[in-house]
Amino acid sequence: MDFTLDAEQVALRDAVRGLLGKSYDSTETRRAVTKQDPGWDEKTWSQLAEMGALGLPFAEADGGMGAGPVEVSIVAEEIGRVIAPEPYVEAVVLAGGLVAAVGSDEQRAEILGALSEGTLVPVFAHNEPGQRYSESAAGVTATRSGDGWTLTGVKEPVIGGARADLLIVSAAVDSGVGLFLVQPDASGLTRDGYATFEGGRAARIGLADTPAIALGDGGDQSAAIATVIAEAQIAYGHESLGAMQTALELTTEYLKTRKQFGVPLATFQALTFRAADMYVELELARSTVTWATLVLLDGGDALEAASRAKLQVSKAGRHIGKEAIQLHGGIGMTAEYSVGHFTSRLTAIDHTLGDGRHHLARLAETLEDHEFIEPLP
Amino acid sequence: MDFTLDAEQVALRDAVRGLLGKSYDSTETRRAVTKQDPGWDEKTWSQLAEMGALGLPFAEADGGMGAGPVEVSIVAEEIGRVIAPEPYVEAVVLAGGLVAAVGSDEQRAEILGALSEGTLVPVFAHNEPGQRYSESAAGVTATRSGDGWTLTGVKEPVIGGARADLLIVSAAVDSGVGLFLVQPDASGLTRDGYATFEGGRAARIGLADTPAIALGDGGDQSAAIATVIAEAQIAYGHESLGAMQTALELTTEYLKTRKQFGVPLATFQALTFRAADMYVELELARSTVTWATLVLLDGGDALEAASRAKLQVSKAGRHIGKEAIQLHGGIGMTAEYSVGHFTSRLTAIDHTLGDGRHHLARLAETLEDHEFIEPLP
Amino acid sequence: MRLQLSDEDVAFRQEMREFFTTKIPQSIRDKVAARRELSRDDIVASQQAMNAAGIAVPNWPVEWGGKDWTPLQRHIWHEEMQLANVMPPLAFNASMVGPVIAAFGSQEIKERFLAKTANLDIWWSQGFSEPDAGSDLASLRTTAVREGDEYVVNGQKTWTTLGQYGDWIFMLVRTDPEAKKQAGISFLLIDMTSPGVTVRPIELIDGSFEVNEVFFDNVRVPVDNLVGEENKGWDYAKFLLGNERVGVAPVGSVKRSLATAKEYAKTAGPGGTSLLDDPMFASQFTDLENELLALELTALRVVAHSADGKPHPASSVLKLRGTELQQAVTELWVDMGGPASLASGAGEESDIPDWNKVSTPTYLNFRKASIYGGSNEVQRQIIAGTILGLRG
Amino acid sequence: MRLQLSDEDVAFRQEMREFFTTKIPQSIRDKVAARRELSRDDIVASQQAMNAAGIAVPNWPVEWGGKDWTPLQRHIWHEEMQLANVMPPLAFNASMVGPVIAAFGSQEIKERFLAKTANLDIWWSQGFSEPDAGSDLASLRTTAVREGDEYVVNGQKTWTTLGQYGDWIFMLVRTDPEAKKQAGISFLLIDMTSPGVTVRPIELIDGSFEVNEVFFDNVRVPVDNLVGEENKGWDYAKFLLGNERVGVAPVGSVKRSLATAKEYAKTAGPGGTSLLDDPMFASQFTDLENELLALELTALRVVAHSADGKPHPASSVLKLRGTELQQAVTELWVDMGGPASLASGAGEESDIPDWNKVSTPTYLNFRKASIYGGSNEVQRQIIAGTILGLRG
Repeated sequence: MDFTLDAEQVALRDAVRGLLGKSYDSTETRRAVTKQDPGWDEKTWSQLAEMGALGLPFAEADGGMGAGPVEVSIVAEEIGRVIAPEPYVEAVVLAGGLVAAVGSDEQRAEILGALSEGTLVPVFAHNEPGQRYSESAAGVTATRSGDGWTLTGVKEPVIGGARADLLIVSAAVDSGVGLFLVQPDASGLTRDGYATFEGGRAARIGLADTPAIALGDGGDQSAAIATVIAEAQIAYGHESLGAMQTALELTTEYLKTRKQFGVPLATFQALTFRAADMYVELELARSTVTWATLVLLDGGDALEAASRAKLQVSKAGRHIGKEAIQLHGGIGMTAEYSVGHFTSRLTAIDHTLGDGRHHLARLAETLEDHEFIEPLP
Repeated sequence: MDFTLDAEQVALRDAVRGLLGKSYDSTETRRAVTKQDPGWDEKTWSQLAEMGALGLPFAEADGGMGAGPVEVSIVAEEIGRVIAPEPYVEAVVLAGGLVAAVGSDEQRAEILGALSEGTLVPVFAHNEPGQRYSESAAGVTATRSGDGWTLTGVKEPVIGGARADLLIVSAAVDSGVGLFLVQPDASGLTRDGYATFEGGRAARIGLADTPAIALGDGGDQSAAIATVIAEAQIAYGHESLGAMQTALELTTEYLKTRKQFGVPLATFQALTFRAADMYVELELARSTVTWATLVLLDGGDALEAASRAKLQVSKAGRHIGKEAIQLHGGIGMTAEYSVGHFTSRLTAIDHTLGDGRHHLARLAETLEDHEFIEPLP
Repeated sequence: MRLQLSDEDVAFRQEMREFFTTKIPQSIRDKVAARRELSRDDIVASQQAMNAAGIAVPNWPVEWGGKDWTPLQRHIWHEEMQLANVMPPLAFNASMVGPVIAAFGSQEIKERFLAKTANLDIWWSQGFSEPDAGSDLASLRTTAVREGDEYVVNGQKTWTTLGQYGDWIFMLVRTDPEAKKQAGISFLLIDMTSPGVTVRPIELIDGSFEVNEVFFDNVRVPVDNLVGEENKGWDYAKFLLGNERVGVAPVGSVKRSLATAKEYAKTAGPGGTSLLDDPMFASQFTDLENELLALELTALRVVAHSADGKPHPASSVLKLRGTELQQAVTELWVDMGGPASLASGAGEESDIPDWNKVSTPTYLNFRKASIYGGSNEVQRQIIAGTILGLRG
Repeated sequence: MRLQLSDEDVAFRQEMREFFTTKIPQSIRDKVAARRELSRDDIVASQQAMNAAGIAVPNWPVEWGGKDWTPLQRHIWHEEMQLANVMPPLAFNASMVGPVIAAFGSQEIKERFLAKTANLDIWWSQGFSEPDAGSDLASLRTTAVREGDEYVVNGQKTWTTLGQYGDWIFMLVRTDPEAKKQAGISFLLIDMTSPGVTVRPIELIDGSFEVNEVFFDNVRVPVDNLVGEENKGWDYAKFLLGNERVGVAPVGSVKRSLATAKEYAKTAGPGGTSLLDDPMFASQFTDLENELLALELTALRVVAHSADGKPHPASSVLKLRGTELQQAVTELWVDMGGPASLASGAGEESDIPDWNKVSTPTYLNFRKASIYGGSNEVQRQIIAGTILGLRG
């Protein structure tokens, strides 16, 4: 059992931190980027590719770096520290992860290679209107058509869907839920993109007899989808850790420097004690999320680990996001100041791939399966 | 709509407060009383009777005072202010209430007259081991026997059961749940009394072919039981209000006078803000409980009002009980000091006739019956 | 003690309910129900409809358009308005500057302003807060230096809500720089079209523009625009802030919002199922309803005890818990939406229901509720100090 | 990064599990499981069994019976003990006075005390807190005045846990009345059978007697009983309190308690049904399990980073959250019982299960957890000040 990064991992962290710290050196810089489509900075994306960050989890044979969940978690956490809007978890962990999990040799080499090089951004089109956090697909059906398939239905909100170079669409097949590759310019496909409240982007993807190619064998991919979603949930957990860390740092810095009634706010114990409670929440979430990544590394129960991490992060993120604004006072409400954006981003992540309530319910179903939780195998 | 006591009610409050303030002028006095059986002071009970407090809710024809729920609430709240151990809610509101609700003319006159005079203490034997807060009776069955009945089964914990002069026992009858009068010295009856953690008394009542007389007609009394229990729940709410009020007063007084690091504790905003939160909880609970009593007065939905009051009091009582001890520090843990006894009593009341969780679940069942709650008819 | 309203008050409640549900344009009320932003015209139209009926400023002296209502009637008026999805009269006019002018202004200044203020012909902005002051209002630095018949005003105000719509602004300015903090402050009215007044909107974290910075660069203001006496402004401000705390609990609007959420919840589950069948959601709704009941009843108790129009100290309870519940309900809306709550910017072509689109911006926006108008920390201080006597 | 324990640590864990579940008398472990009070003999028997195996005081220097374990091994030792319902070695001996004597005592004093301390042949009490001091430990007033080869001790200590069993007491006493607060304090060992020592038990709100007042009336103490140097006691006390914060999170025992509660819950519903079928109970169990997991993992992180035996500042997180969860679980037990939780005094003839009888006294008793041993307010102060750098 070891919770520390090795030298190579520290180097990766520092490199990513250096890069993103330059790209997003101020709230103003980030706002300028998120105000324009695609909502993120293509140059930063290329630089992440050059550094090898986009290919981290993929096999070298597929054009990746052959690293693992710990390296991914390092990048995600740095993304969170500056709430960089680049779709790292969406493209690499989620879409890339599905390709790596079920794609044919050819599909893997082609898609993951281009993704790793930064020349292709795939996203997973999975959410459906009115289905909340369902992991199945009810609103899009796949029909065989010659050698390929056609898809019909609606996916929304699809994060990063408007800018994506390739859509990986989940759809109902006879045997369960299949995965399909769809080109954005395919016939019958409409996409309407829009901004999300935290500066991100999402889209409605309409499909009408839209030609598609099966990712993998065209059969039921429910198990792979569940596992990859779990990996993304855990990576989002790290993104949230980064964001919570910065939100706490901004808050403590503010309490130290801001004066009211002639003295620094840090004089008021009622405020500093609340900062202490934020720290407690952050550290407990950090423990759980880091553990979840180690469970992935160890080949343990990804779904359980992801739910545990997401639940803890949901609670911590809400607590820290709210308190960070409240302890700042009015300035925390303004878009020109940084802290509110962290709260926004934490809120967005919370409602992506299941909030705390959803994961609590999921975990409750397995409550009687164990006497108590043994975190170390 | 009027939330103020009239002159007569103020006079009643002052009289009860005067009496109980003398009976329980210190923690030491109360401890001396609760250490000895029956766990309360017979003299104080007689004085309450002389003052008319025990007969308040009963018709004058039955030997009572012909007053109503507001007057009962006043006494209950004063009981709570000094956490007097006399079984006011148990004997008057609960047991007396059942007799008033379903007893024959004769039974009412006989029992309520003696209760009002302080010469007879009846209690309601209703709880059954392993049945939690059930309002039905499963563990005791009633069988016809000549003109009367016999009862068999176990009731526990029966609050005040060891000292009681008369037991009103709920038991399963063909048509539902019946009510029966049982003499403590009846054949086949065993009672084993014991102290409860807050200084009260309870008992196991064993019944084996024990002769009993039906209270009322021997038929199903479920509706009356539910209503009288609701009245008792609301009265307990007032008892809790009194206890919470004193717990808060003790706490603020302590913060004002106790010094640490050379300054009064009231200097520490982290503590005074928590006292403020206690006040908020108390006032919100006070509003709900008082409203519930007015719903009784108005003939409204007693069960709903009682659940709303009990839920609010459960939350407030836990919060205030815990914080009162915590803000005191070590001294709050000691039996020689007062505040912990208030926390104990609040805990006991919470778990009598349904805690907050129980009432929340009950209210959730009616969630879709209304658009929103309209408190004023 | 009595639960029932008097016959008179029942009739009054009926009258108000009738008025608000029939005399305020349905289109505006629908916008409020859908939690969409109201335009300036919408707000003016609402208030003018009320003013035409003589019920826009019931808290003012009768001779200036007020009503001789009991505190309970004023409460009923306020609740029924919110339950009917009607925007209350603009607080800056109706609850703030109007009562100050009525109480402390000269006859001349009353005549100049009060009728137009009641009818929202003048849209008032509030110029109290300054940068770096936060809750420490009295540390303000905007100066007004007397030169002949004019004050020359220099400085900066901030958090001026809806300042972009403002015709006039009522200000706290420092007229005696030598005096100690609270002394030396005056209450001054300034035409926002005066040369040297600049309004800069501040974007909030939900993307909305509702607060502003207002800059004053050698703005010349006639001394006639002074309310009351010079250097007595702090007293007037305290009077104003006291009024502000009356009716601070947004009971009616939160009740309405929770009721609407409950209605939507019935089909918001996966595939159109009811979220109320999920015991966790059902419990949360039930608990919030009960907390709101407690708040509403507490507001009624406060109303019943606020004799001379002065704020009951328990008003702080209402502000504190009221904003907590308000925020909890906005959070519930977001949770009900699940991933659809991300789709805040979705347009007409989207399949996401409109209520999902506004949920998260509303949630983020209402983080302000526990900060503005006396933060919840200030309310705790008031409770601890004024009610419990806990002073450090 | 790695999840797996090393093979060595897996073997160590197995060894500990084996030991605690087989070598500690079952009757004592059953008492702990049932949350009944242990007798003095039970506690002594437990510790002596551990000491016989050489694992009672692993944190001590090896020459005095300690083990050269890694922090992780010490953590495993502590967790396995609690999971097996084994009472940890008496903290006053093993974690407090022992390490202080080993670190600062003379050779003579080490030889006199350490072996007997490890074996609980001497039962130590702690004489730090005084009335009216609360968290302000350094304001202590008990004096030790040197007279020849003796100190004459006068004063009063309080909150002396299990003082009724104490053979000896380690004390902070003021030896230099002129010095400023923290200076002038010495660390003195006193035989509790000395004339002038009086122990008065304090009843707690759950009816238990576990803390005491200890009075010192001209108690004559040989100067040989001074640990280290005169007037350096505050340094030793800080060292001791630092040790106290290591392993403060009662993770194992709370896990055990929650697991047992879950087991009982399966038949604790009305008529023997399962309370786990009630979604509110199921959610609460699930949430507590998750919070406990987070706590346990945080303890592991702290262990992995506590190099030189010094407490990691995040230890305060463990104490703070650990006691919160401990209290939450005791409350859950009470809630599970419903009205049966009233029956605390019920005897053998009662039909109420034993676990219901102890639930509420335990709940009330554990209100102490957030007060004693550095209250949760003190922990928040440490986090805000030491970790976040927020100093008023």
